[in-house]
Amino acid sequence: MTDIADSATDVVDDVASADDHAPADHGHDDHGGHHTSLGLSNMKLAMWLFLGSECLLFGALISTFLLSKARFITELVAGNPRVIESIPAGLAEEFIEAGTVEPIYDIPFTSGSSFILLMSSLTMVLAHKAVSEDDDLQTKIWLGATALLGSTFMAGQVYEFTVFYREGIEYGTSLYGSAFYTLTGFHGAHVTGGILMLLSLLVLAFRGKLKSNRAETVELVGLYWHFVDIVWVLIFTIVYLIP
Amino acid sequence: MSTTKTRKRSFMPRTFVSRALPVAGAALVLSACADDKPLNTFEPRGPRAQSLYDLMFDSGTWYVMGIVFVLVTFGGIFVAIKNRVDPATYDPEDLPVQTHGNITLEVAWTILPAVVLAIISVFVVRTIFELEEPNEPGELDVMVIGQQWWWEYRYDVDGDGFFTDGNGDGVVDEADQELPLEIALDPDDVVTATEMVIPAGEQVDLILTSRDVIHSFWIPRLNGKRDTVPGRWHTWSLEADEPGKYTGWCTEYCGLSHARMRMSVIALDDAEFDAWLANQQQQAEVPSDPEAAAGREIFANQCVSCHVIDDGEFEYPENFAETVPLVSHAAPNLTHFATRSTYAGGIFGSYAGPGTDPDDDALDASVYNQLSELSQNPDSPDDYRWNTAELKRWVANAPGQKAMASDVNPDTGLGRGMLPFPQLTDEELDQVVAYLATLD
Amino acid sequence: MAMMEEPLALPSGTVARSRPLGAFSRPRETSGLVTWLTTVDHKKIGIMYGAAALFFLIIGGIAALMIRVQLAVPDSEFLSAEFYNQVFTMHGTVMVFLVVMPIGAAFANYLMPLQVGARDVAFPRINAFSFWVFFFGGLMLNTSWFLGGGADGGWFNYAPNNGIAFSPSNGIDFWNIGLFIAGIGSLTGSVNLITTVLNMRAPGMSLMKTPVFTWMTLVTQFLLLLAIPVLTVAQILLASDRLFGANFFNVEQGADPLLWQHLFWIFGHPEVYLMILPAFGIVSEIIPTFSRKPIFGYPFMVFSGIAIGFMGWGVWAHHMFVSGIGPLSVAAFTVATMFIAVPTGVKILNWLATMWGGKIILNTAMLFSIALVIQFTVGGLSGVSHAMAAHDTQQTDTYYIVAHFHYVLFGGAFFGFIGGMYFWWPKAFGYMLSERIGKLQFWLMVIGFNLTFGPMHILGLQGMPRRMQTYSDAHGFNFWNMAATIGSFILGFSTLMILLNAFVSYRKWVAADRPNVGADPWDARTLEWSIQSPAPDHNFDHDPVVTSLDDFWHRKYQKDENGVLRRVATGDELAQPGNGEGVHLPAPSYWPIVLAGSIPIIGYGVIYSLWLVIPGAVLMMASIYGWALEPADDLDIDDHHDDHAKELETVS
Amino acid sequence: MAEQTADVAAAHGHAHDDDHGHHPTERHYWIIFAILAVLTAVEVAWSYLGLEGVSLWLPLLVMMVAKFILVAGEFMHLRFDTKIINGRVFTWAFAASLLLAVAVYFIVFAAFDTVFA
Ligand code: HEA
Ligand code: HEA
Ligand code: HEC
Ligand code: CUA
Ligand SMILES: [Cu+2]
Repeated sequence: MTDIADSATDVVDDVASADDHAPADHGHDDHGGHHTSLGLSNMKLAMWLFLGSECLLFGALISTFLLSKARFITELVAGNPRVIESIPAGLAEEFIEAGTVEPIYDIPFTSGSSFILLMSSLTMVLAHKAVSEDDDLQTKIWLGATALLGSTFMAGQVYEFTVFYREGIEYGTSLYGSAFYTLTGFHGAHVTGGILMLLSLLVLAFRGKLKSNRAETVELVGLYWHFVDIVWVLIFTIVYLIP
Repeated sequence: MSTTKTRKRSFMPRTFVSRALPVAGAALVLSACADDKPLNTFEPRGPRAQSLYDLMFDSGTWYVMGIVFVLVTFGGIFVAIKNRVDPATYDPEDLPVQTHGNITLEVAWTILPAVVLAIISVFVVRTIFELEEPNEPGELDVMVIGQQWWWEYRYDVDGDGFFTDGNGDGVVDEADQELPLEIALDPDDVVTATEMVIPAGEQVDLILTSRDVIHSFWIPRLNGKRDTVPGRWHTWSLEADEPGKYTGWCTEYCGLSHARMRMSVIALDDAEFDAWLANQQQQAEVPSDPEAAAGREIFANQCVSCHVIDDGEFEYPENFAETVPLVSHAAPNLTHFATRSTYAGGIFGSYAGPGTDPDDDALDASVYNQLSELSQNPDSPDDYRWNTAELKRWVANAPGQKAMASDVNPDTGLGRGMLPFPQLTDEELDQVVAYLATLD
Repeated sequence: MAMMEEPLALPSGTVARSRPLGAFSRPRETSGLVTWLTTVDHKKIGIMYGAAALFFLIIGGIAALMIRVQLAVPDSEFLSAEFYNQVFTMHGTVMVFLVVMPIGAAFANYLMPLQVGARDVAFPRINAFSFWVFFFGGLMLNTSWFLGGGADGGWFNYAPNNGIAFSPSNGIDFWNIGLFIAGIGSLTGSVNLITTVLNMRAPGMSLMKTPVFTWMTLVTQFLLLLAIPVLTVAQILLASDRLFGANFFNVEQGADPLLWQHLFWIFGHPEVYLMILPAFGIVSEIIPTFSRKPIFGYPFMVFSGIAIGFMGWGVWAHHMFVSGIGPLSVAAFTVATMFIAVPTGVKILNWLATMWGGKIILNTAMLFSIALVIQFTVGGLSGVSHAMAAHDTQQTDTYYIVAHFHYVLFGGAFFGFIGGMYFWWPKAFGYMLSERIGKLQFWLMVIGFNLTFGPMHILGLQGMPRRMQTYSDAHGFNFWNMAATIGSFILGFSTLMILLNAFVSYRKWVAADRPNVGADPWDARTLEWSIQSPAPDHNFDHDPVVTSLDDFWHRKYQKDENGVLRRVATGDELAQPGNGEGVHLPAPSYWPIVLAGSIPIIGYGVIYSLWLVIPGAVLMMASIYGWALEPADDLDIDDHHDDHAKELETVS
Repeated sequence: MAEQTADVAAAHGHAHDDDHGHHPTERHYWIIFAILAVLTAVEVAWSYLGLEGVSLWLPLLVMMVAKFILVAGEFMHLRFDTKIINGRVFTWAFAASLLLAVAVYFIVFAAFDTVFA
């Protein structure tokens, strides 16, 4: 906050990316000599604010998941017949034995899809770099790769859902099912939204309209995309790896 | 009832003068209007409620509030009046001194309230932990179960805890508490509803939960409130200095008839309490009087799908007995119904007579145990009488008397509220009520 | 860059080429209803927020009066238990979400861009979208009255009572989805307004030179930005439970109902501060103006506001003192809560210090502000007494709480808002409100307010629980309940007098041939008074250049050679003439309202039939594309597109 | 105003020139990615070691946070926040929200620990 407070201001019109042409700084030099205006892009600022708000959203979802899972396991181990009945008998036995829901996960598989999503962050940032350098071909390649990797991740997600479902974890029957599908489903919805944006960019690129003057658009989509990736980093560790 | 309203004080006694100091105008109004208010938080009748009361007075909270209130209110009004100018004749160039602020002042009025609050919070935190102190081993524990819209109480009479070994692992442990209520509960315990009878002068510990939604258990003159949350066990406690009736109200919004979910605590002296408890442990008798016997017959046909009367004879529906052996599930246990002065969430009185208004606290604890005997003479206006008319209305059409969902779960055959019984004739109703009157 | 609205960069009127979905092509009307439906002007949007809030106030107010009539006497049968529960739930919900929050948004939208010397907010079309989506969400919530009954779970709607098993009618679904939709508006609005404050201030206006109201707007919007998603998650969980059979609050499956309480109050407590902070900002403008002194301790005003916003995140469990969260948590939250009194006290005392030694003009706006200071303090003090958790076990869920929050909400926020209306009315509408009616309204309101809610302190401590459809004679609550009911009618009447005043004063003004009120009728301090009244469409003819806090005032008053402050110019002399030539304004658009309109369709679909979701979704996609393609110059087309794809993320 | 309008297009280019100066090379991104991949691999391996308690989750959490910081700092350019635009506004906006979320939900868990109140 203080940094903001100290930076003298600027941006007169609302055209966000007017980064540097903002009337420079108006003095104020209390803090380590950063003479600046807030010469930020409105859109980028808005995106970061939005991502900040998403932190609270996913925080709540992850917390809900952890809490629900803990309650589910506790009751299962205690022998609550209604909870035991909420999943197939074989699974219940496994869970009780392990004291966690670990047995249902296919860690190698999920590690793979986590890797894929991480990879897509790389391609995303390369796409941004390409577009800011007006490298049309690379732009298309990397955008396409990102969308593809994202879609692969989603395919994996769908596959995992079907596996879970076949194992007998249903959305409506057990607390664990509700929590798991909601958390990962929400993340999946975010990925899907990102893929749609990437495809739109790709269309633009193919119509020759994605040049370096649009680099910020790509960067914004990228920010969103990386954020969704980060969320998965959290989910992967907290949900899958830590029992 | 006991008319001596002595206060037990846990902190340094206040002099009369300082008590009467009119610092907090509101507080005065409150204590001045304190009569005839059965729920009044300013009339503590037990040490817990007293310590809450003291917290506000002895640690000076009300006074601090009063002082800040007076300063800001009268300070604000005073400044506004003193400094006002007439806009019609005011010369805009006649500016006051343009002060911009004063660091010393700012620091002062940041630190001063902080210090005051820090001091107060010491008292508060101490009281918070005091409230959690459990009673001595061997003193009474009662389980309180809220449900829409009445309270069930279980007394751990035999001292073997409230739970059974529900998961069959050979020990009664915390895991059993995780089990659904009707599986985990110990069927040996005494089960009553609506009115909690406790020994006076003894700290009774409560363990609270709920069968459906969140309720809150509150007897204002004995202690603050605590929520009963389904799936959780909370602890709380009550202690009454003197025998008497202390009314309360469910204070967490719990749906349709939340306003009709009341309750009371009847504190008895030790001997009377023991007598009461001994009586509650008895089974009900199968009545010999023909009218009551006919009533019992009707009850066996119509009512045992929900209610329990433990007389060793009733046959309960199969699934009922499986899950809830002789324990009320969805409806109050009526085994000793006639020993209760109120019913249906404490909104109706089972007896008419002096002090039996369900919302009043005037019922004399010394007659409580004998209500059913005192009610023998139906004609004397000063005497206690079985409130037949009201009970008949209740049995005939409970949802008409108290808003409730009265549906039956097709899977379990258990209802969520009481059904209306339009099929019962007036005579049959008389018989049922006569039967209920024998349940003492 | 292109994804944002480019109000100043768009050559208006050159929108010709591509016109997807011709029906909603760029509106050209310059007057009439369509200008309002399609406007992207922050001032019009601000006024619409205000009007919508007043509309909902009538609904919430009628509900309040019904409550009071029911409770006037014991054992009353005016309302059934079932209906009473709906009435108080909807009263609380409507008042909080559809009255106080949008009035705050109204002031923020109208004033903040003017105060920072901007020509509009950062994203004007999103701004319009925010309003419409709030409004439609609110309407949808209120249609529940006609579709099987309103929500009946209380405004904080605790689980598991909010579950399908205990509240099978659709009321709670409407509560859930309606507020969810309105929340989208709050979220987009907050991103928009924060960006505006941070990024669009006039040259020279550093943050420490922005008016206090703008600061409070900033804090408020940050609270919204971060609190809304938490409520959103709670609502998603509830909707999943109710509509799709999930088990988040299903105790039988092991769920813990306290989860709802935590989520709701993590949102709910910041929520109550974001209702009061705009009012704090308003009186921080009014009191200096009419004390003819600068605000006392400006930096402390600012930082205490930030501190309140910040500390507001660490106290939510004070609503759960009896929920059974354990003595340790209770103690921690007690202490945290109590210390919120410190920054709030700083504010109160700084206002008093501003008045101290001032020359006070006691007009209506000032009276309301002073009343806020006093009455809010009463509410704040009862708040501190709730914070004493041990004793709160006696207070909670009684009328003592009801007294507290009406003192802070009505006696605080609402008084501030009405003061603000009197203050800024000439700026917005070009005529003054009658001081005579205003003062009458003020006194009636003070009397009515204190008569309504003062007795509730007593009732509460005497043990009257809240949310009680009825009580009995034996409880001894009769007298003060009757007093409160009488008070509420005085209060209701006096509240409506703002409309009466607007109407009467308008007629007078018209009859007097619309005399010009001038740019600066109050000899005020901030930038919005340096432009004509009513504020011209384009706000500022040219960017004001700011050199100090209260810059406008300092241009009017300067020290002469003897160091004495002299008026060197009047506000009207300094004011910009209001010549908008050469200024390009953001063009109006149908898409915000159409896009916003598509969302409730999906909402109804979720409740009634998933088939209805399809047309809703189609309309939504169409309007996103329409929006994206609208400014038909190529530079823009595609970026808008992404923009909205992203917005949808929040939506979905 | 008009002058700014005219500047819009130029501003885009401008901004990017600026970005250029600070943005890392392609190689750099690949390296970061490699580190991320390795971290992920170690995470997975760690979870297979059969550890329990602190020795299981603490390292996992540390690696998680490391990945988080790498992605946010490098791919989302927060590390260059200072250089591109002064004031670290983005970092502040994001980190504040994130810390708030962590703190708030952490407290929630702390409060849930006491089942027996
Ligand atoms: C505008 C909204 C608003 C505001 C500003 C506040 C402000 C405060 N509130 Fe309030 N509150 C509500 C709206 C608000 N509240 C609502 C709606 C509810 C009920 C929800 C429901 O259950 O339906 C509620 C409920 C509520 C509770 C829960 C009660 C319960 O249900 O049991 C508590 C408990 O601590 C509380 C505390 C406080 C405190 C300490 C403040 C503080 O911020 C107040 C600080 C101000 C002052 C103290 C006055 C000025 C200070 C000085 C002059 C300095 C000197 C003072 C001292 C040394 C004491 N509030
Ligand atoms: C900002 C919020 C706000 C405002 C302004 C008000 C305003 C009022 N409120 Fe309150 N109220 C709440 C927020 C608010 N309220 C909340 C959050 C709750 C908790 C709900 C819950 O428990 O879930 C609550 C609960 C609540 C209760 C407790 C109900 C219960 O617990 O059972 C009561 C009881 O008296 C009450 C009364 C009033 C009154 C008399 C007004 C008056 O001030 C209203 C005055 C205004 C008007 C009356 C408007 C003018 C309109 C007319 C005069 C209509 C006439 C017009 C025609 C007929 C065309 N409110
Ligand atoms: C569908 C279930 C159901 C049936 C059948 C039923 N009851 Fe009830 N009964 C209830 C419930 C539930 C209550 C508690 C209602 C309340 O207080 O809100 C209750 C309360 C009562 C009470 C008051 C008890 C108290 O202490 O509060 C009496 C007496 C009573 N029932 C008698 C009867 C009689 C007699 C019959 C048969 C003719 C009967 N009930 C049949 C469910 C049932
Ligand atoms: Cu039970 Cu309210
Ligand atoms: Cu609060």
